[in-house]
Parts: sequence; C-alpha cells; structure tokens
Amino acid sequence: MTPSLARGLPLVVLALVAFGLPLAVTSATYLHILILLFLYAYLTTSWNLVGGFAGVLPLGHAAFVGIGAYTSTILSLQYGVSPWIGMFVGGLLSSLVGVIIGLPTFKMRGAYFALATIAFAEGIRVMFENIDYLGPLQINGPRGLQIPPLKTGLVHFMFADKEPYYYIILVMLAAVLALTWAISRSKLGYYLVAGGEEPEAAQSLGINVAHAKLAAMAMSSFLTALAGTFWAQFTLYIHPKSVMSLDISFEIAFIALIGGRGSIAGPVLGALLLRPVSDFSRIYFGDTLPGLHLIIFGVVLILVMLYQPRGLQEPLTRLYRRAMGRLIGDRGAPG
Amino acid sequence: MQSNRQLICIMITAALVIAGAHAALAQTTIKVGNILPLSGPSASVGLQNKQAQDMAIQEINDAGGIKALGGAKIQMLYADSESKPEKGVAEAERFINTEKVNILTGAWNSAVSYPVSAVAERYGIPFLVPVSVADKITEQGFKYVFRIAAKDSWWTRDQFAFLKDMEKEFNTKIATVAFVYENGDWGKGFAEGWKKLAQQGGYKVVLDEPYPSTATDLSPVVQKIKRANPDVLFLTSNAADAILLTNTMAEYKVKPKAIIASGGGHADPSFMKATGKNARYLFDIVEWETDVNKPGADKTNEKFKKLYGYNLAGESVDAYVAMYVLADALERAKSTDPKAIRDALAATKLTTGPAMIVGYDAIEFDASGQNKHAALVMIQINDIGKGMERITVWPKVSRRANYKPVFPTP
Amino acid sequence: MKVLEIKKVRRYFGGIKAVENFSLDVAEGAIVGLIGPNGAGKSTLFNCVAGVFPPTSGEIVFLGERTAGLKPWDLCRRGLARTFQIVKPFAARSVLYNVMVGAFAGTARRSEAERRALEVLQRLRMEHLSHARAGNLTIADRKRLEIARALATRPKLLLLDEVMAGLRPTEVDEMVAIIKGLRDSGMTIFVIEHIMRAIMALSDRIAVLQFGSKIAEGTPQEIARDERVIKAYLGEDYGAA
Amino acid sequence: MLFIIEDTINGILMGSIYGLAALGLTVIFGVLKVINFAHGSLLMVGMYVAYWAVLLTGMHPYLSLVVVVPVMFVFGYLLQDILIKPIFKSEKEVREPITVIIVTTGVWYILDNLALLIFGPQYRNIQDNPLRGKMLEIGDMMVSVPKLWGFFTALATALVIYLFLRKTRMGRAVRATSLDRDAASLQGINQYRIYNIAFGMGTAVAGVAGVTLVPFYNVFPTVGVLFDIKCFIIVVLGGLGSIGGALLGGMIIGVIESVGPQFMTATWTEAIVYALFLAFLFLKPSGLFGVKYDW
Repeated sequence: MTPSLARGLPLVVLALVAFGLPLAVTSATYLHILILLFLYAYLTTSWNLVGGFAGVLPLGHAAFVGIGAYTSTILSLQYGVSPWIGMFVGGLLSSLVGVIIGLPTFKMRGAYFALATIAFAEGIRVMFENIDYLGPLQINGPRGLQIPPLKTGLVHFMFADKEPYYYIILVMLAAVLALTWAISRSKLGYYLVAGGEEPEAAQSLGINVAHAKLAAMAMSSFLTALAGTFWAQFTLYIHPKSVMSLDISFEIAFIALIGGRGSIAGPVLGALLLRPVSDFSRIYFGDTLPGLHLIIFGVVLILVMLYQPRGLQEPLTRLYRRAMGRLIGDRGAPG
Repeated sequence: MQSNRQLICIMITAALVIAGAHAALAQTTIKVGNILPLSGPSASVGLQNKQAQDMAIQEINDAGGIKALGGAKIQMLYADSESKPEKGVAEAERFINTEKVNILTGAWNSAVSYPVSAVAERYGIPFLVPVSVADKITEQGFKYVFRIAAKDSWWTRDQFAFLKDMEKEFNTKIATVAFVYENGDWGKGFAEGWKKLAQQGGYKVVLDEPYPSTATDLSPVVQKIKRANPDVLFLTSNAADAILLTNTMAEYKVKPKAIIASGGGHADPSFMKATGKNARYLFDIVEWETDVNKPGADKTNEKFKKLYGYNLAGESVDAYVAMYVLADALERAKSTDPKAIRDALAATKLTTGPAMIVGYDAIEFDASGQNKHAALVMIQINDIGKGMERITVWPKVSRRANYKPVFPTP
Repeated sequence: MKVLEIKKVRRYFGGIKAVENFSLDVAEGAIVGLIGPNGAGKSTLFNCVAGVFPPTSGEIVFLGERTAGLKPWDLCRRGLARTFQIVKPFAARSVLYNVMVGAFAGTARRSEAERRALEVLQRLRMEHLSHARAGNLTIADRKRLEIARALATRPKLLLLDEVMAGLRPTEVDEMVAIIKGLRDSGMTIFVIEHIMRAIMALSDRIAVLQFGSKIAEGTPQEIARDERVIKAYLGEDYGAA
Repeated sequence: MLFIIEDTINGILMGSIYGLAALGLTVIFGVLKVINFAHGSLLMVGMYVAYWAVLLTGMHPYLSLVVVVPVMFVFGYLLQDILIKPIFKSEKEVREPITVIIVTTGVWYILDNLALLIFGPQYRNIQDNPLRGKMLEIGDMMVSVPKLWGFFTALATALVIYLFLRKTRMGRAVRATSLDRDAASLQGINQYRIYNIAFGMGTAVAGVAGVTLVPFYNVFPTVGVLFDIKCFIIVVLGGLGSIGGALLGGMIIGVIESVGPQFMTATWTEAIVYALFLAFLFLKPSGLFGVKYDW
C-alpha cells in the first residue's frame, strides 16, 4: 500500500460510513439532527471560501440562504418550476447580490467589513419584511411562504421520509468539499490566501485581490443559496425572520472559527462539535431551564476560543498525522 | 449571590430529574409533546402557556389519570422552539420518532405551528393547537390539526361587532379608525381583516401603520397617531411594544375615543404592571377573563395565581383547556393510538368539567379542526376601587354585573 | 532599448514633497542603483514605478507603455516585479506555497506553477527550505524568499528594495552574486540599497536622491568622485558599510 | 410643520441615548481594536442593576449611577481580564483578533440567558419614579423629560471621557496604547492593564446608558439585542473609535428614525436607515470623524 493511498483510505472509509449511516440510524430524529448538521457543514464550507480563504469575516451569509430559499419557493409555488431549477436560479441571483455587496465592502478591512456585511444582510431582511409583492412575485412580507406538502418525489424536491434529504445534503456537502479542495489547490485558492494574508505583497505578485475576493464571493453566495433551497424544501415554511436571521450568519461563522477557518476539514469538524452541542443541550435543558442550552453553547464557544484560538482542526490534524504516522510510517506532507 | 446558588441547585436537580425520568416512567403513560418558545423573544408567553398546562396535567393526573386506560397518567414533554420554525420542526420530529408521543401540542408562534402541523399530518399524530391564531393553520386541509382558540378573522370580526354595539349603546358616532400593528405574521393578518371590516362598516381609515416590534422608540408612531387623530385606534402588539406604546401615548396625551387592542402583548401579565394607570379605559379582546361568569373560573384562577403569582390570561386558559379536551378525547378513544385519539378529538363535544371555565358552552371542532364555539370577549381595563383590573364588557350577556363601560374615553 | 523611463516625476503627500522632478532611464540588461539618505524618497519613487500610487505629475514609461492608471497587478503581468523593504511573506504558508503564488502569474496550471517555483528556489539555493513555514525563516532567508517570489513571476524588470539590509557580510556577497546572475540571464534590475559596498560592486549606473531630488547620476566611479554626493551623504558612510 | 421640529428634537434626544450606548462600544474599539459583540448584553446587565437598585431602595433613577458605574466597571474589567486578555496574549501579532468577536458573542449568549434564568422573561419597569411620563410642554410641542435627562447625561459622559483621555495620566496612557500598543508597552505602559481599564470604562458607559433608559423603558433579558445592531451602525457611521462621532452618529440615526415615520411607515424607515448607512459606507468608509481608515 502506498502512503498516499493509505492517507486517502480514511476518507474513503468516512464516505462509506456517511453513506451507510441511515442503515444504522433508523430514528428519524437523529437523521434529522444529522441532516441539519450536514446542512450547516455545507453552509460553513461555502462560507469558508470567503471567510476562510480570503481572510475576511463576513457575518451576513443568511441573506444568501434567504435569497435562495425565496427564489426557488416563489418559482415553484407561483410558476410550478421545479425547485431543482429554482435552486440554480436562486444561486445565480444570490451570486449577483454577493458581487454587489462585495464591490464596496472588500475595500474595507477587519471590523468594518464584518459590520458592513451584518448591515447588508439585515437591510435585505428588512426589505423582505416590507415587501408583499415585488411586481408579480408574491413575497408576502413578514408572513413568509408556506410550501404545501402535497407532491412528493425527486422532481418536486419533497419527500415523506428523511433519507432522501439526507442523501441530497450529503452529496451537496461532498461536492462542496471537493470543490473547496480543488479551489484550495488552484490559482484562485493561492490568490485568495495571498490576498487575505498580505494584500500589498499579493498585488505586487500580479494578483488583483479585489477580483479574487469577488470571485470567491460569487461562488460562496451561489453555493450558500443552494442550501437555502434545501432549507425551504426541508422545513416547508420560510419567512424573513427564519431564513434570513442573523443567528444563521453567526452560527455559520462560529462553526468555521471553532473548526478552523481556511482549512477544508475545519467547517465539518466545527459542525460536528457545535451542532450536537446546540441540539442536545436544547433537547435536555430547553424545557426545564429555558435558555440554559444557549448558555452551554456560549461556554463552549469561549472555551474553544481560549484554548484553541485557531480552531480544533489544528490539534486534530496533528493527532491524525501522528496516528497515521504510527500506522504506516509516513510523516505526511507538511502543510 | 443567592440566586446563583439557587441556580446551581436547580441545575443539579434538573440533571437528576432528567436522568431519572427516562427510567422511572411506567408503560401506562400518555406522552404529549409540547413545543413552545421558552427562550428568545417570545419566552414570556411560552412560559405562561407552559405553566397553565403544567397545572392542568397535574390536576388530571391527581384526579386519577385517564380512567378508560386504567388510570394512565399524562406525561408532558416540553421543547424549546426559540420561536424558530426549523427548531420547532426538529423538535416535532424528535417527539414523534424518538419520544413516541401520542399527541403534539403548541407551538404558540404561527410561524412554528405551520411547519409543525405539516409534520404532524405526515406522521398522523394529532396536533392540538391552543393559541396560534392565523386562519391558515386550520385551512390547509389537514386532518390531524385541531385548534382551541378563535382564528384571527373571528377576532377582528368581534372587535368591529363590539365597536358597533358600543356606538349604539352610548349613542356615539365613530367615523375614523387607525390601525397600528406589529409588522409580523400576526399583526399583518389582523390588519388585513380590519381593512375589510372598516370598508364594510363605512369607517374611514386615517392611519394604517405597521411598525417593527423590535423598535426602540415608538414616539414617532405615537406622534403619527396623534396627528391622524382617529376616533378609534386598533392595536396589535407584542408585550414590549404594547407597554411602550401605551406609556408613550399617555405621555403625549393621545386619547382617541377608544383604543381596541388584540390580546397578545396587551394580555401579557407584565402589561398591567408595566403600564399602571396609563392603560386605563383600554379595550382588549381576549378568549377569557378572570371575571368570566362561569362556575369554577375564579377558583381555577386563584389556584393558578397562588402557584405562579399572576392571573390566568386568555392564552393560558386556552392552553389549560386544551389539556382537558385531550383528556376527554383519551377517555373516549380508550386507546393511545394516534388515529383513535384523532377520531375522538374530531368527535369532541365537551360541555362539562374543568374545561368549562371558558366563556362559551361547548367545545366542538368543525371539519377543518377549528373549535367552532370559540368565542371572544372584550374587556376594559379600569380602576373601580381595587386598582387596575380587566373587566369583561362584551358581549353584553357576559358583562360584569353593575359595570358600565367607559365609552368614549373621557 | 530602455526598459523604464521615469520622466519628471513629482510625488507630493499633502504639502510634503517626497519626490521632486525626478528623471531616470533604465536600459535593458542594466543594474541601476538608487541611493540616498533615509527619507530621501527612494521607496516613494519605487511605489510610483510599481503602481502603488500614481505620481502627482510627470510620467513613467515601462517597456514603451505609459503606466498611468495601471495597478500593481497590471504592471506585474507586464513584467515588473518588486520586493518590499519590510518583507511581507505569507507567514502561515510554506516557502514553496509563497513562491507558487508568484509563479501563478504566468500560468494557471498548478503543476507548471510548482515546477517554476522549484526552479526559482533552486536558483536561489533555497530548495531545502521548500516546506518550511515562511514565518519561521531567518531574516536572510526571508529576504531571499521575497526575491524568489518576485522572480517566479518571470519579470523583465525587477525592483529590489533594500534586500541586503540586515544581512551578514557573507550573505551580502552571496546576494550580490545572485543578483548579478539574474542580470546575466537577461533581466533588468533597479535596486535601492544602503550598503555602499554592495551597490558599488553591483550597479552599472547609480542615481543619488536627496530630499526628493536627484543630485547626481553616473557610473559608480563617477558617483564616488562626485563632490555633492560625498558632501551630502557618502563621506561618512562609504567606509563604514 | 411644527411636528417636524418636535420629531427632530425627539430624534436628537433618543439618538443621544443610542449614541451613549454606542460610546461604550467605541471606547473599547478605540483601544482594543475589537468589536465587543456582548455590548448590548452589558447594557442589559446595567439596566437590571439600575432597576433593582431603584426598586429596592426607592432612590431617584439617576442616583443609581453610584451603584451602576462601579459595578459595571468592575464587571467589564474582570471580563476583559479573565476572558479576552488570554487571546491578546496568545495572538500578539494579530491586530484585530477575530476570535475576540466569538468570545464576546459567547458572553452575549451567556448573559442574556442567565438573565432569563434568574429574572424570568417578564417585562419590567418602574412605575413610580420621579421621571416617568414627565413631559415638557413648550407651546404645542412636547419633549420627554427622561429623554432630556438622557441627552444631558450623554453629553456629560462624553465630556468626562474626553477629559479623562486628555487631562489625566491614565488617560494619556490609554490614548498611547490605542495609537500604538507596542510603542506604548515600550514606554513602560502595561498594555493589558490599559485594556482592562478601557473595557471596564466601555462597560460602565453601557451601564450609564442603561440608567438613562430605565426611567422610561422596559427591562427584559433580550433588551440588549434591540440596541446591538443600532450601536454597530452608529459606531461605523461616526467613525470607529471616535467619541464625538458616536454621539453624532446616534443623533443622526435617532433623527431619521423619528422624522422618517412621518413620511412613510416605521417599517420602511427601518429599511431606510440601513440603506443610508450603506450608502454612507460607500462614500465615506472612514465614518464622520474616523481617522483615515486602516483599522
């Protein structure tokens, strides 16, 4: 067995486990939790293209989730267009909005950028809450849109069981991870990292940093919007306060930072840790001690940031390398 | 800090209770999954609903549980939705699949009740909704959704019927109305109803103003009301904004001939305390009031007040009553099978028992699952010698004896 | 042929005249040095040439094309590369990664970029550091990394901003050899340097800047003899360095 | 047209209270170069402290400053010392440690929900206090007295902070640290202690803002969230780190919020605030009084 094959093997095992999981997890509850976990891993991986590689901190990605969710829902409710098609229309639309947001904000640094993206996303949410009709399109203001669970099947992106949703989001996650991996090894990936770390040096090396970031933003907002469609089809009800809430934007950023932003595994690791913390603490304490689950969530955030400020990906990767090294006597490729 | 130590005690106890709860429960329990906003912006109402239902379940179990099922006890499981649809759905899924509940109840926020009703329908688990008022909830063609409270088109209908009656009774002509409401699912629904009714009733709408219920300053809105100078002001508000609006209106001396509120924030127990005399003469529409002329009502309220320190309000009564409707259905279903419970619920005709503290005489569901007798009362907040209280004034048959409503506002 | 023509360039910051009426030509294949005391405006001039900010007046012509309106990345793609006086490595990444960033300027293919980067690293005798974290390098290696990155873009004109500051004498010699080697391979080099020994050994021509104005220009020998230069600046420094 | 004047005055008064809330945020940012996402929650804590102080002793609401300011200062000081300092120490070379944003957000979640656990979700306010409901009537115009108190408190607080920064030794140390933390520490200034003090000051200012709100506003666990985003907008508008900018930014937002609804619905005004803010961000990213932005 060659070392590179050996290093790839755990990935294969992981993929097999993920695909086989519904066989073991028959409870729809846990499947539901897993679906949301993967959904957040997907969202965070999409976010990571900008927030991780490009080295800025966008805190408004919920706007893209909302745009995706609304586009496909409006198209399917009012024009009978399959959500699968609406999904990509939403993606393109969201991409456009992403670029418009990116044009002025990427000139800003640090805190300004974070605050500007919050304001953008909140502004878009407030707009949606104020608009009942946009031309012929029914947005329905704060009341949102409900998707009647009438037609099930792959074409309608609606299923009675959890398994199809599970596989859809799993495939989406796998695809976005593969894409991220490819980008991180591409010219764009190098350019994003360079522009994020040392913009002046990057520019002198032929990199139009703003362009690279815009490209990343376009992709990131496109991908995020796809998850919006998934969200809408999964919960069957959307309104601005749910699909565009600041909580989503924040949670995505938290997952990335806890997992380790700028790495490929980081978002997945972050979701693996934070989602169960949030779900299970709510399940066990939500009724008896209201709010305690959010306190636990806050404590976990603080502890990880204090003891692993670069996220959990770093120590875990070290551990993994060491374990692999023991197993196959390979020191692994340095990063 | 004392409360800190208390907190730790509570936490330890809670952990033990949770650990024990799973093991200790015998087979003969009926599990009810209850989804409520227990944290986040609507935590206040969530808690009121929870406490009312806790009391009802306690009573039912103490009285021997469900006799048709050999004295089976009802076990209530609570989940926190944080007012978020996706969390509500996740909890509904968990209740049904993992906790194997026999019935679902909740979820207060219409935004959470919609998607939860779809989940319940899909699994064929009855979903008994005490208070989400949006019309749509029982108009989806679902078989497993039942609602105790009146739907919002009934609320607005009764508000205008009340206004007409008052005009006649006090010989006062009302020409102009203003609508001010929170910019959400609930407020928008009410405003839509109002607009239609105002047109039918021949009233002139001088102001139609949604406002964000997260607003930190409502004096601009109050100014606007002042300038529009309506005869009657209709309000739909959550608690924080209801308090803010009422106090600010008093400051700016805005006094329309009548203010008609729509429950919710105006019926929140905090409201009376936090507005004091500023809320005097305000009319509010509610499902129930403490002075309702029904046997047992004041005893139930006293018990509740002793337990939790505040009066029962309309929403909590719906929540309370829902548990007795459930118990009644279980007695008749003689089974814990969700389908049987659903059929029993559909055949409900409850006319006796503790549930009959409601202002009307029977609970029956129509084909859509809506409680067709659900009726509303109008109350007026006034001080008649014992501090500010909520006094039922309409319909006239329910009016508190010897009370003459103050209309128009002096 | 002239690779770079600087014509009557002025650069003011508010009321401060950083560069005043500076003209200079850089011929193909030459090494031109730019010296002057601290704050004389050398780096400002470099920044104008590299497109970081435009001159207040005057014009700069690179390879026959006026550079007005061109940004640093445009100039880089046209064959101009530079280093920074204060090194700016992508600290969290490996040396190879750093150099590949530069190499991507000429290719979109990863394998090609890696090949070019390794080639440059070999040339600068630092291939053994390929996998080291850039942030962990010694100052000398960081300076070399700075050059490596610029070289990987395969420039026609290389602007070097004090790449020898802080190096030990043996390292300086090594660097002089490297730069000469670059010129021999056909590259044109425009260099700012403080270390006189190095600049004298290196340059074909030298321009001297003081208070933003050019006070002298010529071969190293001419400069060494120039009265004004000696008076203004060289006298005490020449031997010391 | 009288109402426009009346609404403008109301906007300036209410806006100065927003500005006061944002002032705490800007003080912290100015020195530590981080955004404190728990700021709204600190305001909430300040409101509860003031609420209980007034309720239990029956003192004048503004007398509670004697309790609120020291309590909040110590609270902020310890918060920074225990939770945020370690991050600064471990990320020395980072100018704006993003991890601090996460830590402060964690603090936000913890504080809001602790308040929910301890005090319950009820909305509280103090009915009998000498300021509640008081209105100043000038001809046909009405001006809220508690907001007027808030306005003067905001100005006074800004002045005190300004004088502290300019005239005291400690203040000069704080300013030196805010300009260049490394140079300051070379001068023998203990930068971490300065951070503690700045954070304590910011927290105390949030407490002062809480005191100005208590006479006419509701106290509840999530009240801080309502002010959070507003504060963010204000500090960016005014220029991060600028004291005058925070006050002026607050007043601008206040005036738009107050006058806007007279021409459109209050919900659209909310949207306009965001739109104007973003437009402003494009035109003058450094804010009204911001130094050339290189934060």
